[in-house]
Amino acid sequence: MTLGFYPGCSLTGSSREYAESVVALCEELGIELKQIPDWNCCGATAAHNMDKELSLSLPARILALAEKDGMTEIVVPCAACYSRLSTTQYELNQDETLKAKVASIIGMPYKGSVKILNVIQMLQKYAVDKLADKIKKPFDKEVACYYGCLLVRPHEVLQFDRVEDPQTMDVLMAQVGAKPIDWAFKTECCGAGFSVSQPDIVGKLSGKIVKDAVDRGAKAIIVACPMCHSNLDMRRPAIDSYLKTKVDIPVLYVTQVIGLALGINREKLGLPRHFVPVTFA
Amino acid sequence: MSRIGVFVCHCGENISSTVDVEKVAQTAAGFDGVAYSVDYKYMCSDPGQSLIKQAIKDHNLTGVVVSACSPRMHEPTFRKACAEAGLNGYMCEMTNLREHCSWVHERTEETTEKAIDLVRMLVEKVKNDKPLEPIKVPIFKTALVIGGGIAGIQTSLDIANCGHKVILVEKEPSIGGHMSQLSETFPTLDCSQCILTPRMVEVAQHPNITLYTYSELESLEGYIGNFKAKIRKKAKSVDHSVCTGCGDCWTKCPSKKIPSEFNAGLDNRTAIYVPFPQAVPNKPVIDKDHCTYYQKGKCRLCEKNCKPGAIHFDLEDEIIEVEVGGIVVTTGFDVKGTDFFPEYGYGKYKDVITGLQFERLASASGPTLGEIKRPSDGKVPEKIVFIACAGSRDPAKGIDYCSKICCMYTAKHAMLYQHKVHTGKSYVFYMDIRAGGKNYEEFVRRAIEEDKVNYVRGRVSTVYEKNGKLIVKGADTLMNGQPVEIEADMVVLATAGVANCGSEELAQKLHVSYDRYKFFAEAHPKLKPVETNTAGIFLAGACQAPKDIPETVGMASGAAAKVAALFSQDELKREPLIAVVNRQMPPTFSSCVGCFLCETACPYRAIEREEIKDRAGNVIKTIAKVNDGLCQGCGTCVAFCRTKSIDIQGFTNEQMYSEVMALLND
Amino acid sequence: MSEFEPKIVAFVCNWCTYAGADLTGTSRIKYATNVKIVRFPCTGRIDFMLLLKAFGEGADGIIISGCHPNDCHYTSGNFHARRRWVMFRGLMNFMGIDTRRVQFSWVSAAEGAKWAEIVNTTVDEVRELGPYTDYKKVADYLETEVTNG
Amino acid sequence: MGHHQPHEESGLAADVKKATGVVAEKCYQCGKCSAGCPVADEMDLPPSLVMRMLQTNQPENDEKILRSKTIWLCLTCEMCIARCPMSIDIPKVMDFLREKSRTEKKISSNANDIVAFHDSFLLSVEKTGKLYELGLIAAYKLKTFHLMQDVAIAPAMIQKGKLHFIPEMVKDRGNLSSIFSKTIKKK
Ligand SMILES: Cc1cc2nc3c(=O)[nH]c(=O)nc-3n(C[C@H](O)[C@H](O)[C@H](O)COP(=O)(O)OP(=O)(O)OC[C@H]3O[C@@H](n4cnc5c(N)ncnc54)[C@H](O)[C@@H]3O)c2cc1C
Ligand SMILES: Cc1cc2nc3c(=O)[nH]c(=O)nc-3n(C[C@H](O)[C@H](O)[C@H](O)COP(=O)(O)OP(=O)(O)OC[C@H]3O[C@@H](n4cnc5c(N)ncnc54)[C@H](O)[C@@H]3O)c2cc1C
Ligand code: SF4
Ligand code: SF4
Ligand code: SF4
Ligand code: SF4
Ligand code: SF4
Ligand code: SF4
Ligand code: SF4
Ligand code: SF4
Repeated sequence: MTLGFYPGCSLTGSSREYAESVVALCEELGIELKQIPDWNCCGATAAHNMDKELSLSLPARILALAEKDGMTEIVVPCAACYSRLSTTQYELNQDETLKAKVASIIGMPYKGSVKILNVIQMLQKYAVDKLADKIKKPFDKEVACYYGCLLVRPHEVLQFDRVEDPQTMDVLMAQVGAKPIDWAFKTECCGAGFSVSQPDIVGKLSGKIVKDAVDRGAKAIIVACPMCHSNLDMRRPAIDSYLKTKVDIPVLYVTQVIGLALGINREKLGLPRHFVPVTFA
Repeated sequence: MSRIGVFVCHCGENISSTVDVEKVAQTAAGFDGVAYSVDYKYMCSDPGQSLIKQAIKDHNLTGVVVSACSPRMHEPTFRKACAEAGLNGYMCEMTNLREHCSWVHERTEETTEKAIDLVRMLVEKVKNDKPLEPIKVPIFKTALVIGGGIAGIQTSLDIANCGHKVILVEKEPSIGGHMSQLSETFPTLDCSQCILTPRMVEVAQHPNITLYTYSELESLEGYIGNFKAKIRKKAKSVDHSVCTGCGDCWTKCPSKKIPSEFNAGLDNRTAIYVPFPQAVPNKPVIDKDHCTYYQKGKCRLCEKNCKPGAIHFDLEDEIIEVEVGGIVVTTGFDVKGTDFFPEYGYGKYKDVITGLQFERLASASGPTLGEIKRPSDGKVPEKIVFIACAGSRDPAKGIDYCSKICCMYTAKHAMLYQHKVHTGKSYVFYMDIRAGGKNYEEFVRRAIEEDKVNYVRGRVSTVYEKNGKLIVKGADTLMNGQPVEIEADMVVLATAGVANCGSEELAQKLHVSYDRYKFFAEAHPKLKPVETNTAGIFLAGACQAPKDIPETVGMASGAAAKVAALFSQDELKREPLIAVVNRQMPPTFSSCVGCFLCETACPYRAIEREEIKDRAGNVIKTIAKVNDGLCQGCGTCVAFCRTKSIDIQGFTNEQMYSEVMALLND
Repeated sequence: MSEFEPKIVAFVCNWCTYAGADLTGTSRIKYATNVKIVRFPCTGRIDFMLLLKAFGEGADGIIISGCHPNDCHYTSGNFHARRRWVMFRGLMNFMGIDTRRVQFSWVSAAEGAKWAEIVNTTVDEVRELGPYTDYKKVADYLETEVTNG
Repeated sequence: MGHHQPHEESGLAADVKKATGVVAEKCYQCGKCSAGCPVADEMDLPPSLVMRMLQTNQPENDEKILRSKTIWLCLTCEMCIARCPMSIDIPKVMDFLREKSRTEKKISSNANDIVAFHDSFLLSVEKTGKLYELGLIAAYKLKTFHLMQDVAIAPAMIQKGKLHFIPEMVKDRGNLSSIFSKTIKKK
């Protein structure tokens, strides 16, 4: 089976390991990923903060290219890209005039019909029933599933799980043998796009998240978003300085955890690229 | 041939100063069918009335038009006078020469002309009048009260004390409702049970009250004065006439893990149980859904232990039929649980409780004997947070309206907490304090000033558990929205008061309306607060909207007075100004074609269906029939009927058309 | 005849507008003599054929008035009336009847002054429109098409 | 006579309503948004206060909002709307306010870093079609003179293969620059 694939910028740079683990896992599961030709950046928080039409046009171009290539379903592992693409599709589907305007800005026809899946949705749809048979080494650790903002909100657009205390990732983790803990910061914001411009805020917000996970006995934090990952993993100095202590809990992508359980090797999953060393497996 | 009398009143000078009354009387004398016409100074006075009576006799009048003041003032007076003279009262009509003519116009020719027109209209109407008899409906002087909370208890006692029979139906094993669960009550802080229990006992012992607990209304037919109600008495599995209430059964029952409804889930009860020690009746029932014997076919320990032999597992539901004249609905309300508010803990933190649970904690008869201890570990909370409007005034997740009672009970809870835990600290997060009632504001001020409850104006965003504490994240909007975080030991949510889950179904059984929140609808928000739109069915208490005890009791007595007023007559005499469906000779029977547009139009569900059968019993035709107990005479059906088969007595098509024609053809 | 004086019929409900008009009287508020009231139990009772009849018989204008929405003595009669009026107005327009000659309003038992105002403005408006001479056409149509149809 | 004359609406609240459909009057000042906002304590105007100021319809308050740091601090995390009892879409309002603040050149000086980052980010996207992270950081440093920031991280990133030295490029760059000139560059 082949699915369209939008890696997004982070997955080609600072979050390469996410892309690597997604690809490795899909390979293992017999899913072929085909990149959208000549894709561009979704604009992320910056476009969204600065100009509404730009923030709609950049994702619209991506979706239009996917349509042009005949894709009906695309996988978008980055939660930020996923949110931007989904919101754009939703907003344009609500407003035909705006849709026409955006189509003229990007200079391409745009229908808005491509189905957008995040990694969790993709796994739920195409992999869940295959997982049990393929597990080689259950990931039997206490994990704190961290959803962040972009996967669950706004609910009316994303229709993903319940807004408070979501469960989908917990269920998935349990399926590969992990023990998801009950904790309070599942959907609190990590500081998102302030990573560079407001590192102190990121240190504080991410610090609270990491601390709660550690306090409640998690051995790893599981994420499905490169922004969450870089804030929780790379920004450890800021986090540690906010918490006034050093915390060494590793942060893993869902795909890495499942990959480990399926026996994929750590290099293929990009684990060595983490700042906080991952000592499992 | 009509022989109409016209009586023109001067009303002192009220009419005659602007209307040439002599001319009106003279002109009227010339109208077709008028046999007698006269003017007089005061028609409503005794001599005036005698004049009319005399004229009826002397001139053999078949109809009377009194041209005087508003019929809203004196129509009954003149109809009565006519009846005394042997003329059917409904053959008398009034022309409103005072309010609608002399008082609103100057003395001009036009004014007198208008008066003449008005008289002509009514003369023509009277020609089409038919003698009518008041409708007499017998009244069955027993009241049915549905719901045994404080509203039902008060209504039942008031009606019973007027000397009428009352049947009180309660779906739970005991009466008492929510009030029996309360600790102390605002604004006086008297003990709820202490004031309620005597009334519960009084209900049980009152010779005029028949109490059916563990029972529900099955169906209802009929109309004011003449309802037939079927009541389902659910099988109790215990013969209460034999049971002594000794308790040997429930102490032995092995099925002990059933969350107690009375204690709002804070502790457990057995399968055979009495809901609380002061229950009325104080005899157990078996909850079949949780009894091991009913579910698995084994146990019967209670039966073994019951010395009098009161337990019978084969008892079945029983349906009885009663006849009642009036009904009072007093089914109360429910409180929303905490589970609909995920950000406050999904009902997953044991120490996040509802206001009702707090009542049980604070109650001397509750699971902690009145000590405030938190459910998780029994510790006395040192810091407690109360969250007002939890689900109320929240279109997004809860309900739009204000639940009205929670501001007050939250103040009470904080106060009770401070009284019981002197070193404790309490916080109330609120949006507005709604304390409109006698001594209510003073009560809230006392909580703040004397008991040092910290009121913070702002809604809480989230509550989560951390190291055995509940972290409450709020904001202080009086400090520009500054975030406030409190580490509490316990959180109490003032969850919304909502309609009972079965209220919609009950409303449909009763044919009464309910609002969009499924509370029962009163007939008029100001002037008929205890009536429903269905004659003979009344409301009291929190089944109409959330309300506190004083209001509930006031309303209950009001409803009882309405029932007593209804029962003060032997027959209900009603104006015959109601709709009728015409009847004709066979084979037509009626011009009604059975479209039942009238049925859809009638706001009172007064249109029934009547089958016309031949001798062999085959249905030839189904036509509309008006239930004269239900019809209020609005006439909506008449306007709807395309075949002009239904008409309203006193305002028939003939009458209305003749008025219009008389008016326009002078 | 100096000026045209329109003939206006008012169909009013017993509970609100009739009582309101009583209050106009009690308050001695003056208004034009042109309007004559026909009392109905409720505006819901008003059969709109009666309007045609009235125009057919020579009315120049008609007022229909009852309780305010939600205040209907019979809970919903006035809503029915209102709804039917909307439909009927279409029919009247179709038949070429000038619907400006029909004034629909709400007057409660407490609105004596409002009643006088409605009477006076309606009289002025209808006077402005002139005598209603098209009625014959309508009446004929009514005879042949509507009542028999 | 009980009829409300629809009065001419003007001011920031009216603009917000027109652009986002959010009606400021609906906010009953419960404060739940401020209570849950992760950055409320850093803001000069917590979100509920922004809503209140919009309600006042005072030009000086409108001005304060557009010049606030708050609008730039909002992370669009959507926590506020997820919990607002009146379903008021504050993030959408913030989007609008930011754009307005930018086009009217009222950006708070306290938000310079944040805006500089967004600018650098978009510059990279405009030039390459994708995000060139190394270029972004360089451009940001030049704009803000935060020259030393993240010097500790960069080598590690390079070592872990997380930073490219050569930007990846979208092929159809003409299309990209046309998108920019039709949108953000227009104003
Ligand atoms: C936490 C809390 C604290 C409160 N504190 C105070 C206070 O301090 N002071 C105060 O004045 N008020 C207080 N109140 C309000 C008070 O509880 C109500 O005013 C009162 O209970 C209303 O009485 P009721 O009889 O109308 O309804 P309920 O008490 O709800 O009684 C209704 C009865 O009808 C029965 N029933 C329901 N449906 C049916 C059916 N279909 N057939 C037969 N029976 C049925 C129920 O089982 C129940 O017995 C408080 C309320 C709450 C929730
Ligand atoms: C400004 C204002 C606005 C209001 N608006 C509303 C509203 O919109 N909706 C609403 O529901 N309520 C409203 N109310 C409240 C409403 O007016 C009262 O609820 C209502 O009038 C109370 O009726 P009552 O019969 O108890 O008292 P009252 O109306 O005060 O009647 C008492 C009567 O008793 C007579 N009386 C007094 N002493 C004696 C005596 N010793 N002997 C004989 N007769 C005596 C008085 O002359 C009077 O006629 C409003 C009140 C105010 C002040
Ligand atoms: S043991 Fe028998 S008599 Fe005693 S309470 Fe139980 S049922 Fe009644
Ligand atoms: S039979 Fe049922 S009610 Fe009786 S003791 Fe056993 S479980 Fe309890
Ligand atoms: S009574 Fe008070 S706490 Fe209850 S809903 Fe109304 S304002 Fe909120
Ligand atoms: S005194 Fe009147 S205005 Fe003030 S809170 Fe009470 S009801 Fe409202
Ligand atoms: S509307 Fe007329 S014809 Fe139709 S069922 Fe009713 S009475 Fe009969
Ligand atoms: S007059 Fe009114 S209440 Fe009576 S049957 Fe007709 S619609 Fe129903
Ligand atoms: S949560 Fe909503 S209603 Fe409450 S203050 Fe914020 S915007 Fe206003
Ligand atoms: S969207 Fe903005 S204002 Fe709302 S909670 Fe998140 S950061 Fe605060």
